[in-house]
Amino acid sequence: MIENVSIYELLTLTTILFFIGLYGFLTRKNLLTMLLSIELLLNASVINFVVINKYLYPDVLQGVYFSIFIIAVAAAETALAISIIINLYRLKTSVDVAETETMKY
Amino acid sequence: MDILTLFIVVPILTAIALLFTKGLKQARLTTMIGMLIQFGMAINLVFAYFKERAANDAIMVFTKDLMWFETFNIHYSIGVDAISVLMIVLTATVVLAGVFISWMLDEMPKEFFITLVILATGVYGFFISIDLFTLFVFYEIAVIPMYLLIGIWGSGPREYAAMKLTLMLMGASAVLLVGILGIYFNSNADGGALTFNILEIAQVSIPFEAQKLFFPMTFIGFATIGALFPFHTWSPDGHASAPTAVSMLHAGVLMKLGGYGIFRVAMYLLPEGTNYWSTFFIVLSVIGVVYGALAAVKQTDLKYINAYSSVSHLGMVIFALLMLNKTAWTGAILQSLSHGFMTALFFALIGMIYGRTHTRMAPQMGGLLKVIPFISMIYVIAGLASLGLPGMSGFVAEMNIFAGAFQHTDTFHRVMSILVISSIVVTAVYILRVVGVMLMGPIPNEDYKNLKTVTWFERVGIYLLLIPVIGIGVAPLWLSNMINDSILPFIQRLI
Amino acid sequence: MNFSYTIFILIIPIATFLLLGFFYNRIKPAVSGWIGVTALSVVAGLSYYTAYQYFFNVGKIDGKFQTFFGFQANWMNFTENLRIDMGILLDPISIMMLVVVSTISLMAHIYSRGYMKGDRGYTKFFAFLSLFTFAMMGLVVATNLFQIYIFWELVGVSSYLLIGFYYEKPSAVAAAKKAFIVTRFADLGFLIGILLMGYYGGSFDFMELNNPEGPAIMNWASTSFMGLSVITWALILMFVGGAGKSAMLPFHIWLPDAMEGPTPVSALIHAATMVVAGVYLVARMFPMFHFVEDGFALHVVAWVGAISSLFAAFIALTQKDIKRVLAFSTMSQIGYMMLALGVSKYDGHEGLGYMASMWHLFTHAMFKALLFLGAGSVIHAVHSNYLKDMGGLRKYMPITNITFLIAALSISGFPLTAGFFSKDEILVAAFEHNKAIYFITLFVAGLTAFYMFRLYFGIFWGKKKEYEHTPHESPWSMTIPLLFLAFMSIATGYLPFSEWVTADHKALHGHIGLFSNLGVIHWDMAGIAITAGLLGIAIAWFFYKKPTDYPAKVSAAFGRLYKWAFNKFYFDEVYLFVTKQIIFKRISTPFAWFDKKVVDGTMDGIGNTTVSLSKVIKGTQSGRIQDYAFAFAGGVFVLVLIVIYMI
Amino acid sequence: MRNEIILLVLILALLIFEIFTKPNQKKHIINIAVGLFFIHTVIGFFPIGESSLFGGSFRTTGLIHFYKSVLNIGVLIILLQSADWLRNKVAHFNKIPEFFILLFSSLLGMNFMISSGDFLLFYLGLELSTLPLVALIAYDSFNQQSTEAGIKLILSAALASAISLFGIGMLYATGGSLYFEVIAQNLQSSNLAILGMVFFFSGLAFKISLAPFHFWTADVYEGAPIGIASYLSVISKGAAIFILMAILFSVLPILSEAWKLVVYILAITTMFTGNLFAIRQKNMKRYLAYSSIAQAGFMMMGIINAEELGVATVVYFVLVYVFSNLGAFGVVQAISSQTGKENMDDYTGLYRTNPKLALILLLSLFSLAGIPPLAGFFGKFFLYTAAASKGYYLLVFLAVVNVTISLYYYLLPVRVMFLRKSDDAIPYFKSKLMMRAGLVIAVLGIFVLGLYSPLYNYIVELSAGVL
Repeated sequence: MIENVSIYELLTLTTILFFIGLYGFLTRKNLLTMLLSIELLLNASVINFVVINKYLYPDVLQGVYFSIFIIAVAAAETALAISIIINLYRLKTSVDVAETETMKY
Repeated sequence: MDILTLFIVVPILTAIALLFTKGLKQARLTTMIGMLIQFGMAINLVFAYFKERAANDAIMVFTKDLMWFETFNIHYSIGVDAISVLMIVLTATVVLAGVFISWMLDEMPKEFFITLVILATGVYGFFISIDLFTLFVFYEIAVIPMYLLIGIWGSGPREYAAMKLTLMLMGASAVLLVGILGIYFNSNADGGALTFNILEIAQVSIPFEAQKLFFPMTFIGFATIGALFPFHTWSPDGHASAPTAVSMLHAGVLMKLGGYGIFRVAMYLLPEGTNYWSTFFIVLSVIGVVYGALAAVKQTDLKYINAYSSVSHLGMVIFALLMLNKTAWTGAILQSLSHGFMTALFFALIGMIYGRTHTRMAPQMGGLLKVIPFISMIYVIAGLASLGLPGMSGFVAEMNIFAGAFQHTDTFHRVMSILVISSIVVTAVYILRVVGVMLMGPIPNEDYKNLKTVTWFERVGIYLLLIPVIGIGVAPLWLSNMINDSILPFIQRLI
Repeated sequence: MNFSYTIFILIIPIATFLLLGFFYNRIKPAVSGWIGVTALSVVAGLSYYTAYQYFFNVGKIDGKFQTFFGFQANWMNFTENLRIDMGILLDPISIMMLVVVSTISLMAHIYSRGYMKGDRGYTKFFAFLSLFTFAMMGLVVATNLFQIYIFWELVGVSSYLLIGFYYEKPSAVAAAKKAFIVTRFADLGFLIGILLMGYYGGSFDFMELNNPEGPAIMNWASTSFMGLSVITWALILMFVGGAGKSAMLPFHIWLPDAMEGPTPVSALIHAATMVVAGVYLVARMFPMFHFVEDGFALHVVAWVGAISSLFAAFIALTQKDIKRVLAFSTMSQIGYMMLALGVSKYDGHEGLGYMASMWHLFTHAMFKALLFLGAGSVIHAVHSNYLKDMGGLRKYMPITNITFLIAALSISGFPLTAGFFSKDEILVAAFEHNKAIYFITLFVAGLTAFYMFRLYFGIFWGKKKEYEHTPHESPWSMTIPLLFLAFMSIATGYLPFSEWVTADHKALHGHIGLFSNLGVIHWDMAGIAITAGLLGIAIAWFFYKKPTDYPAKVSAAFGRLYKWAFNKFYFDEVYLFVTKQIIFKRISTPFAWFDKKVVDGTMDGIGNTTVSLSKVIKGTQSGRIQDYAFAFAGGVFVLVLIVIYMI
Repeated sequence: MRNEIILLVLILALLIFEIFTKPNQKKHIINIAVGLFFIHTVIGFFPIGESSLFGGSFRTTGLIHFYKSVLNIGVLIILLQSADWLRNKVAHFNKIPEFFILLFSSLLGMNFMISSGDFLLFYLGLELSTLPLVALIAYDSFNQQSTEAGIKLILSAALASAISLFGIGMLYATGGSLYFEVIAQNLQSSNLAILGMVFFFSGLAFKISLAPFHFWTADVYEGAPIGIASYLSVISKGAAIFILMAILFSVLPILSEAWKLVVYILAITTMFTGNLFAIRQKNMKRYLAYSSIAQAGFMMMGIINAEELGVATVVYFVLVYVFSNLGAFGVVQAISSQTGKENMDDYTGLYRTNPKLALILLLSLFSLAGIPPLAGFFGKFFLYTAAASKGYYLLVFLAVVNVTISLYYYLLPVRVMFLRKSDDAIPYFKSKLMMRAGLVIAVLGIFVLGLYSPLYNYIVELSAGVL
């Protein structure tokens, strides 16, 4: 609970964060920045959970724990993604998303 | 094992036995034995049926019922009445004849016969089913082998034809499926157990709204394989490309599933829907009859002529069914039988002619009466049967249809009946045109003088099909009585 | 009297057909000829015996000829009431027809043994003849409309097979096809008529339908269509079928072409027996024709008959092929029979036309068969059908000459020949009931005499031709039938026909029957007819006995009329136009096109559209992750919008 | 929990094996792993009582246990079919054990996901199943397509799980808990709940590859090793369907009107998308990918029933689909590992050289197309019944239209294999024992499952009372 800050403001923040992340994911050309955008998306959720937990259901810390797990999983995800991106870099010497368009239609 | 299940088991066993054969000789011998047994069983069934019928006046006899999927109340439920018995005899005859006609098939014979036998299994199963689900299952089993049969052993644009045929028929069957589901879910409006059993569904009355909705689906589903205009276009291409035995089986038997299904399922279970839609479908069927005949006039390829002629003849079956009276229905069944034997005969002959002259274009041939008199004479006879000459089966059937159609006194039915009757003249035109061009006249090609005469297996095939054509034509009484008895419960539901 | 043996009249020919048909390549020609002749002799014997029994012994009860059934079996049922039987009905006209058919058929058989000698299809020919005989016999003894229709069709098909007997000749094939299709087209009317009759008359059975007090006749007015009773329509439609078989206008076009068949066939089928089936049908249904709606349908019959006879006579004047002349003459004579029926009434003396028609049918069968067989004999000798290749044959072929002359006299109504008696009865009947038709008939009588003698003089007199092969008389197998029929062409005139064959089955006072009632001959009527006939003969004598240029002048004088008549009033062309240009080109071709392009095209189109749709949307799978992500996010939002606003 | 523990033990054992074997002996791990997994599968057949652990986070019921057995069978078949490929193509990378470890981990994730009783375990299971798969997809690190597929999947999956998480957050907000049971009790229908449901749904829709969340599918299948592609198409899809059903039916019944509409729309878009795209495909893997998308659309028809009948039909269909699809993938795998050919045109004339393979492919495709008497027909028919019983006749009608379209492309390989002849057809070869065993099991399943009704009755029994 933060003084003078209602849940609406926080949720607006997370929503904005969510859309920024989405926007980033849709527009960035670099795979790494796309990955960063994903983090933004995840962070929006994480904050969501914490906020909901804190403001609405403060008795049980479900949301908080969930957010910790999300952070952990996100780390694993990022690690895996980066390793594959590195592999791509090794093959194509580029981390541009345009390099991943050979398979289509 | 009961007398009907054997009809499914024997072909399956034949197919399994075929797996272990090598070469043409073993394959055809195995198939022949299997199908001969089947034929014998079919003949036996007729006698058994009469005997059973004398003691048992249920709608279906030899019934057997096994639970299959309890959740949906799906049963393996079988039984026959006179109509199915006759259809089974038709199937057994045509299949056996088909085996003889394919006696010299040299490309992958084993596979050919296996596929053929599977197809036959489906047809038998269809005719003995009382349960809509099994009926549908067997229907599809009967249709799908056509793809391989036409695609592998066919000629001409076989891939196209096979694909078209399969897609149209399976598409229709998909529509039919919706209809069947509709029937199923309305099969017990009062809240009892839903059922697929035809006889049980016939006991309840399905709500009118549902009948109105599902009748056309069921009808079109079946009518497509019965070559109802405008869903007939698979048939000319399919027949033209199919190998001989397959054309025989297809035109002779498979297309009959349509009329049979309409009769047994669409009309029987959805009587009010039938009345509601009958005008519309009568118009379609009449268009089919006239249009098929007229289109046949223009064709030069023998198989196309026959295919369009089938459209016309089977249009008559559907027309007759829609006339909703006993006479016309008897005619419809007789026409199914008659057309089955006759068209199979026709296709067999076309196959033989093609095998000798290597062309199916009527204008390229001539004077065949002189060089292959036996085949040519039978062709003339088949042609005469096709145009409804008295003494042949077609006449009996057509007369019943016309007589039935004339029982309606309103102008609409009258006009439609007269249009249908007119088609017999057109039939005469295209049949005689072919006979005149192909069998008569001068011989255009010196090679024709050395054509092989008919072989013994071809003779057997021909006689198998010719005898019923003439038999029905000469002495139709017992047959029509037999059919009449079985039609009664069905017609009573409609009037 | 038990007539059940009559079933053999049907069984023997069909058995012969099956025997010869199945073993056509194993039986030697000589043997098969004998088989045919023997079988037919038996059939003829049975027919004569039946006739004798019927007319002289058992047929008449209380002054009225009764109807007997030789055989009856249920063949098929349409409904409980409407059933089709197969049976043998014996009454005066059917027995008369039995005699005609068996006689002519036997003669044709005997004649064919000579005429067809050496032909490849000798056995087949006899088989087909037997088939025809069977079918024709079945037709005449039919007990109900459906049976008659069944055999009607069978006659048609045997006619088809026989016309197309020389199947390697394209013209024969075409002629056979034409004959079958034209008659089948007419049979369509017959069939519809039968069905209508079945449902409004309540039965197919002759006995029930033709009973003047029966429900069918009494209730004719119950339903009507376009101002006429449906029963009348049915009768007219049935007459359409009859007109088709009997080559009445406008279905006559097949008959001249049918002459492509072997000559015995022309004699048997297309002169004596099958072509009169239409007349027989009307006679068979006569009570209905007469009683329903005051005989409206009968008027149609009369006028069609009259016009056809006139029309055919005109054409016969101009034809150059002798068989075609005979064919048109046949058509003309059948017109006579039709009009005689048409003007007839039912009871007593009023039924004179009916009697006359049947009698003429009988005599005509004899002399027309004779004419054809004679023509066949001539053709056999000179190997041509054309009048221009003939002339002066009387020296070479004396028997043919004499018999042909007798037949020609008979058809021209020369006094004391058979044709004289029967034709004059027709004239009397026409005179009594319809003057307009009477004058047509009279005029046609003159024309008939003229064209027959044009033929006769043209063949046997006229210019002396040099023949490459000297023509010689035909063998005995061919001349015996000629002689026999020549005898019949005179003798049948002296039968007491009016006592035997009448509409109401009661004896009737004829006018010119020799043994029955010679005393009351109306010499005024006969005189006019004889004059007309003799006038025709005289003109022919004048024109054709020696080669002259009168014919050319006359035909030039008539100019266009001659040309029209020579071209058979362009009926063939009209039909050809209708079939080729309209049915084939304007209907069938578009139908085939429609099927290929539109119906099939639609089905293919559905498939092709699906495939091209698949090509169109392939761009969405662009391979770019961000596009996918956009679709994902977009999908979510669209779903949210839909769900929230729809619920 | 038995399943998971054994699986975990298996994974650990393999890890140890990996550590203590020399590189040239690692080949043997194939037999060992397959053998062990076979034992695991067999053990899995033994029934297990209902229980729940961790305060309800982890539940086991008969049906859930059955789900796991289905997945086990599928994985077993995949292992059998992949053995050849591992031995021939992967051996020199010296990372065979990794394959098993990762695959089993993923399976473990799925097991957790299926058993989950709250969103936390669900999420963990989901991620545990996805991440090892990504590694497996990018397994062939020298192959650019493989890498590309990996990137596509990880990025898309991350996006999907992020959006899904956002949705879970909303459900948490409205439902007041992460436990399914509590949510089911507390949840009220509101726009926020619907919003959360749709967001959450999209995450699973992504795994099931429902259009428009399906785009990754084709690309990933094409790039992935065939074994993994088949794993994706049956196991991962099956597991996601199972849990989706569980959550929709028992957690969100209050929103059923909303999610039925979603399911309705997605079913239609998915069927059409899958079928229309499949028509054009030349690469067999890609072709099967679209086919599997279309099949997923059909499964939605069972879900829309929203009753026990729906559960039973969907489970049955998935079971059938496992066998049918693995039959098809197996043949593709067999040919690919033998010749490296993966295009449909390469199959020309296959029947004349390799009749058995061609026949198996034919049967599998016919089963997928729903042609009796093969199991696929029964599966589809029951799905139609499930939808029609709720009056969704239009949906059923569209489905049958799609079946017709699908029949067209299912016949395409049949056409090239049977109808055509080719001089350079794939020459005859004899598959290894394991491959054959894999194919035979698949074919047996295709035949037996449909005709032998007690199996279906068993499923019905299991699904009774799950709601």
